[in-house]
Amino acid sequence: MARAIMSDIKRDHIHKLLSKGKRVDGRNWDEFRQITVETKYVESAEGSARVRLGNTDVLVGVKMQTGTPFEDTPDRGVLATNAELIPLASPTFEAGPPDEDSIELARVVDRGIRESEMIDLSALCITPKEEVWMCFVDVYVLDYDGNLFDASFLGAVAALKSAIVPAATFGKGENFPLPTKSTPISCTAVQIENSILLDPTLDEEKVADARLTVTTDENGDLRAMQKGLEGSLKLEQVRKIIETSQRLGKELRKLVG
Amino acid sequence: MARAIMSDIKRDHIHKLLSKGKRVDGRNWDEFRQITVETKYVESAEGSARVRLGNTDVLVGVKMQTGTPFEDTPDRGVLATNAELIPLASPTFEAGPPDEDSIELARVVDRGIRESEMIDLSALCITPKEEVWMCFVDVYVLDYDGNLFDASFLGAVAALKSAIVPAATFGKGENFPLPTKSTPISCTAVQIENSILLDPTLDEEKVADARLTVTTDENGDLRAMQKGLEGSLKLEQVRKIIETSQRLGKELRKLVG
Amino acid sequence: MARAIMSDIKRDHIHKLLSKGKRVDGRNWDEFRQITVETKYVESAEGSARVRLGNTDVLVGVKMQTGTPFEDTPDRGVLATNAELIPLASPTFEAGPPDEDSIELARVVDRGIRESEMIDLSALCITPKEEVWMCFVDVYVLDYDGNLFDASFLGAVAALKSAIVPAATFGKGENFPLPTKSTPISCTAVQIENSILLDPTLDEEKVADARLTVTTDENGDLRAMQKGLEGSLKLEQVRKIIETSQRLGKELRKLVG
Amino acid sequence: MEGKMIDENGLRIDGRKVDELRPIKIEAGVLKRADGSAYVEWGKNKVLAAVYGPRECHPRHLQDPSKALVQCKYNMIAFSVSDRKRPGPDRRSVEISKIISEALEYVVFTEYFPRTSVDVYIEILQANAGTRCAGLTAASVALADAGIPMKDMIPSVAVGKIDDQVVLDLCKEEDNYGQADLPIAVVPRTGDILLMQMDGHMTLDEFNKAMEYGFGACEKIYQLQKDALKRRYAVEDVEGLEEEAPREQQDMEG
Amino acid sequence: MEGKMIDENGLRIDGRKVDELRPIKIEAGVLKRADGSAYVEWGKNKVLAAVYGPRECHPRHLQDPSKALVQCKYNMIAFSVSDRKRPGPDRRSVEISKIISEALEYVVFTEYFPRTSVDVYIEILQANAGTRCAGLTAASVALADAGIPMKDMIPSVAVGKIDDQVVLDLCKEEDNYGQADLPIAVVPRTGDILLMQMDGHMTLDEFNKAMEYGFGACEKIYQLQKDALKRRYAVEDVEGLEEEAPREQQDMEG
Amino acid sequence: MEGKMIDENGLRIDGRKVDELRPIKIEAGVLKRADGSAYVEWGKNKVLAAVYGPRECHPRHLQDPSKALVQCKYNMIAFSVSDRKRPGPDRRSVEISKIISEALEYVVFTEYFPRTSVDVYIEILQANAGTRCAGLTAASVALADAGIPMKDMIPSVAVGKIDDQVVLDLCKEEDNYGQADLPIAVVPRTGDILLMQMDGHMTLDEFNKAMEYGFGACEKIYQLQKDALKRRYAVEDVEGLEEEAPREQQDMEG
Repeated sequence: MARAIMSDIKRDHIHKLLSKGKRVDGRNWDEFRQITVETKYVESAEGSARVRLGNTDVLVGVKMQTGTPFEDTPDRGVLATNAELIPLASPTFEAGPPDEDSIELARVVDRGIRESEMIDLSALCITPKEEVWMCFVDVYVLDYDGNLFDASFLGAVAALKSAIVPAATFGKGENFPLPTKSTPISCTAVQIENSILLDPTLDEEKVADARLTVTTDENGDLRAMQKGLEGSLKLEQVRKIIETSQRLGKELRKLVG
Repeated sequence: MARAIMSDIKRDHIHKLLSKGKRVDGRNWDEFRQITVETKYVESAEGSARVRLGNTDVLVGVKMQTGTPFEDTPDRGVLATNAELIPLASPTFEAGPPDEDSIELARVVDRGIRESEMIDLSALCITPKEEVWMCFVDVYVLDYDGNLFDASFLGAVAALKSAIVPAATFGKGENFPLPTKSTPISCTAVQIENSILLDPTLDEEKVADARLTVTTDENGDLRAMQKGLEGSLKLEQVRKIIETSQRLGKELRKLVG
Repeated sequence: MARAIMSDIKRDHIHKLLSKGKRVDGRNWDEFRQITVETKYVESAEGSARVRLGNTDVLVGVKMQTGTPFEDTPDRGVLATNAELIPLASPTFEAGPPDEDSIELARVVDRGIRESEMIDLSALCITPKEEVWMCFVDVYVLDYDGNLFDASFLGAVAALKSAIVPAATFGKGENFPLPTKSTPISCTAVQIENSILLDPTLDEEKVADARLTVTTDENGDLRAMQKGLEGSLKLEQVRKIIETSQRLGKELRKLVG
Repeated sequence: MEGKMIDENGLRIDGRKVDELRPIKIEAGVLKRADGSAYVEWGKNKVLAAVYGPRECHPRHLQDPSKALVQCKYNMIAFSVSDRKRPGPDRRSVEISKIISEALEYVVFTEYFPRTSVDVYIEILQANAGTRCAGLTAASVALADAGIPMKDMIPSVAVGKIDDQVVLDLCKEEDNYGQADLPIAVVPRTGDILLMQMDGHMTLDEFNKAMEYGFGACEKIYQLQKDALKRRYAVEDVEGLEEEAPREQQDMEG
Repeated sequence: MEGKMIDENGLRIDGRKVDELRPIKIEAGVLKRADGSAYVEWGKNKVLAAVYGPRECHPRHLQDPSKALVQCKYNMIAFSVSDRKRPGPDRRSVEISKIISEALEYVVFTEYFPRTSVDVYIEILQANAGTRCAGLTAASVALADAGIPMKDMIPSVAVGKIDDQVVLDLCKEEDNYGQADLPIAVVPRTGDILLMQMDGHMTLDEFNKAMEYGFGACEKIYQLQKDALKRRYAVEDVEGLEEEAPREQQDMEG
Repeated sequence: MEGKMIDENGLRIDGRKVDELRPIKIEAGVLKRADGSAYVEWGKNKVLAAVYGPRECHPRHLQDPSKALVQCKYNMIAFSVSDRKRPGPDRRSVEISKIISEALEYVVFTEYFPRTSVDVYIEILQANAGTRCAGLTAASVALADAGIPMKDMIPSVAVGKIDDQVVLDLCKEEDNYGQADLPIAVVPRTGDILLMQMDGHMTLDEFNKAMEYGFGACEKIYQLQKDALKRRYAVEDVEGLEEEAPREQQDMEG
């Protein structure tokens, strides 16, 4: 709960605008900031994407290597997701092992990918029980201006979709594109004094009461959700966020082809 | 040496009573508090026991799995003991890796079990040099009112005696009771201004000069001892504690059948 | 950058003497303190050496065991160097995992040994890709009065030259001396107000602007260098230190025969 | 997804109906040293919660001059699961601790105790699916038992999906083959959702059904929480708590 | 050392001459949150540097009442190299962070900001030999971008040896078969050497040749650093920095 | 337990009698930087102890306003044993550090130096059974060498059991096949037992025999400790220490 302190003036300003149905940067309540997605940004990664969401800047990479499968899934590849809130990205991020914020971020990104069955993990089995492909998704936040959940998720999806399994390097035949089956999209909203705002900036996050991330698939079905912060949401607010996520997901999905 | 601070009034009260040969809770110097032992408390453990010793409350569990033997004991199972002084049990316990108090507790419990040869480790060999049973004893303190050594040891002995080796789960034939050969018992005493008191409460521990734990087997032979705290013991005091432990051990042993 | 604080008086004294071309202990600028090297100091090590350099006291040990080679060097043994600045040696050394000072020390010692190809790592291969000898060099500082780089390096070289590969213990034939091919020597100098001083004491290190360690082989060729501290060196100063190191290296090499 | 988890009579492997909770037993004030505590037995889950505080906040740089911090640590003990769990926090428990802390912070009148910490410890003694909900349910009873001023109690439950049907409160066997898991925490009086997570696959219709089951179950669990406190204390105390809460809540938001 | 790394025309595998740098691109002010930042693309190296401060020094016991601390953290991100690198500092990055901190401390007027810390973060996004030099080059531009008073900028480059020849600025393929590596950092105006490491095998003659190449390259990199700052700010500002620096330096050493 | 460890003449594998100590050499003041130090060679054990303090207590929250803390760290160096020991404290060394700290605290006049820490470092350079006793023996000499006011010196020794016989001061070969191990520390003047551990199998009779051997050996080791200090300092100083101690001790307990 490393919620940074904010000046009362800034807080009042956000509240006052919201009471008139406006946001500080002039966006509509359900409008995302400008997004650019640049894949294959890092050559040393099997897949990578740099995502800029307004002033938020995230770099996601995929590395693959061979390894042993888990005992309870002997014929499926392994997915592992990690997120690093490096101190380069914000004066409030500290060096050291992942804290609760980066762990939550990594786990929410991981669940969205895993539960949407985006990656065909069964196609990542080399020899059942013995050898499978391990797929590491590493999220690095480079510049932090709010809504890390969506920037990171978009980056992870784009990086995975651009990833090449380095079979040749490991003597396992020819390289092939990482087999994916769907393109999940996450949308995050905050509730501030009963207003719902999509894609919050850092300043909006700081004054937010509650946060909800909703991950949907091509059918608009729910694949993952995560509520955060110390405030509450009403059921109708949750429904509104879900429906908005379904709608916006269609647009955002185009960004990652 | 995380000896909690105690009010002078409480300290004086204990000292004054002791000078008249009395204890705060009215017990004799060689009297244990009421003890209850509840085995098979946790189903997910191979063996478990919850021990209440007055207001001290300890939960011990035994988990077993297959593993590789140590190089110098290729035909013997492996015993590992751990103790967790979780912050739920006391305002003085802190979260984090085991500190010196929990390490000492775990090692004294471990020595008592190991040196009394309670577990027939040679019967836990599956294939010499390759595969043996590993037996993890985990002690969790739930409520802390002194004498963790005896409560934990009693719990460990009871949990081990009730444990079933999960051979079927690991494809190693039928389940069988963990083979034990003896029932060691530990008794702990403190010295306070030259008085010897068995089974000290937390308040008594706080004013104690020295502590001695004596673990004996069915024959009354010594199997392990541990002196603690910054004070001293005279040889005659040690002998008195040993003899009392031999005598009380017979009674306590009945609790773990 | 744990540069200890030093009284102004001491600092002025060093500076004043230096301005007259003198050192506090009367040595010439290119003179080492008295050195003693005692090999085979610790029997439990495969090789060991205790080096006293003035009041600096260092103990280095070599342990060897069998292990798996690195993938990119399947037919070569493994060298690993560690340095411990234990709190016994100085009031400024703290307990805990290696800090930046001990890591730098270990890595500079390691580079000197590795880059001079002192150890014939190819002779430490048992079965290519499968089993090789692993050689652990552990440096312990026992008393700290400056110039740990040279004391540690001398100790490491002496320990390695005296080391016996414990083949018999591991069932790999007869014991044999660790095969070495050269005898590298490191010389460390500091720059204080444009004066160059070899083998600085702790007091000299505290007032030094810059430090340079130069490791040379029998031919006087450069094998490793490391500049340290927040000050600068001019190229002619670097050349002077290199040439002095080549010259002094010949003398120091005799100490480790 | 082998075999059917719901039989032709609509009953589940343990005989429950799709919208039926496992048996739940709540006991307040079970520990001596803690300032407040609760024990929850929920099906085969066994959960202990303890509260210490308000007390000095450690580490100090986390102190908030305007309010107390609610710091929850959720932990599974080593032998609470089939494979021994190594002691110490893993990533899962760090995440759960965070979201439970956030939920609890909503109901505690933290502004009464600036610079302090209210520390909540949840220990899962035996785990059988739904432990975070059982833990949060226990934790809010423990907070009340500690006499911490609170707006309300928080009941929590997970709704799941098996055999393409929405079902309440999955047990472990169901969870192993479940298609979705949706833990929530809802304050019945206000409808405030304080915890919500979801993974798996659910349509919007299924989500709505899940909310129907979940909100209903939270009311039942809430009643069990109040009963537990009533058994521990005189009735008027608990009523007093309820009376007082809404007023304070308005103050807060006013 | 298989095959020849330098062909009959004296050209290297990527077509460069022995004393030729890889293409270098420097951009200042690339991050929004940081007080100063720079991006360096150097051959296939991609490096980001950010500066925060002067700000309160943590941990406090490191505070120096007479000056600011320059604390640099050099880090390779997990997918910047062929084999995934586990996040967190390894021994190599601790050493590099130390020597870069020491070099930067020389040029920062640390005595202007007692008790504070100037924190420099270098992230290697893609690594291809010479990352510490690229990182230090980026870091000093980021410091200037942050408006930290500095004596001068620090260019840095590595000289190496392949095929028994001294060559400038090894790329990864050359480095893998290199016979020596000698990273340096030199302030062109003064000839101050602020960073120097070496491993491998070099004669004194080769060292002298390496210094010739290295000093020359540092002048070129220095110009690129200044150009990057000029593109970011009005020209007079950078000139002002240059004018002012020598005077302050004399003050310091006077 | 292969072969006999004690021959027909009652002599052990290294020729010692059952109640005979290994050769012990104690030297005080062997390190320059430490406030006090001692080296003990005990059979094949080589042990170094250093004392720093009384000095500011770190971490601060451990400071005791009524007395100094005695904080001992016992450590085996990596190559002190057959298999290389990874640097850093393991559980065994944490336990030994704790019981040695407790023993030392008894003899130090800690109330003279409130809020401070007396830090004792024991490094086992070469280990051959009985290192905790050799370490404690060295540590109390190092404390005296540091001029720390003490009630008395602490000699320590282990008694063991091999071939069903109680024997003094097991060496490593004996320890490997030993049936019991019983390290103690006894102040000869008062008979105060400050350290006592035991594992293995001993009857009460054997325990009594062990105490007989152990108390006797402690007297001899005590003499060696005093001799070491006498060699280091003028005789009157050590005597002064002895004279003063009992009085202060009475004060303490009065």
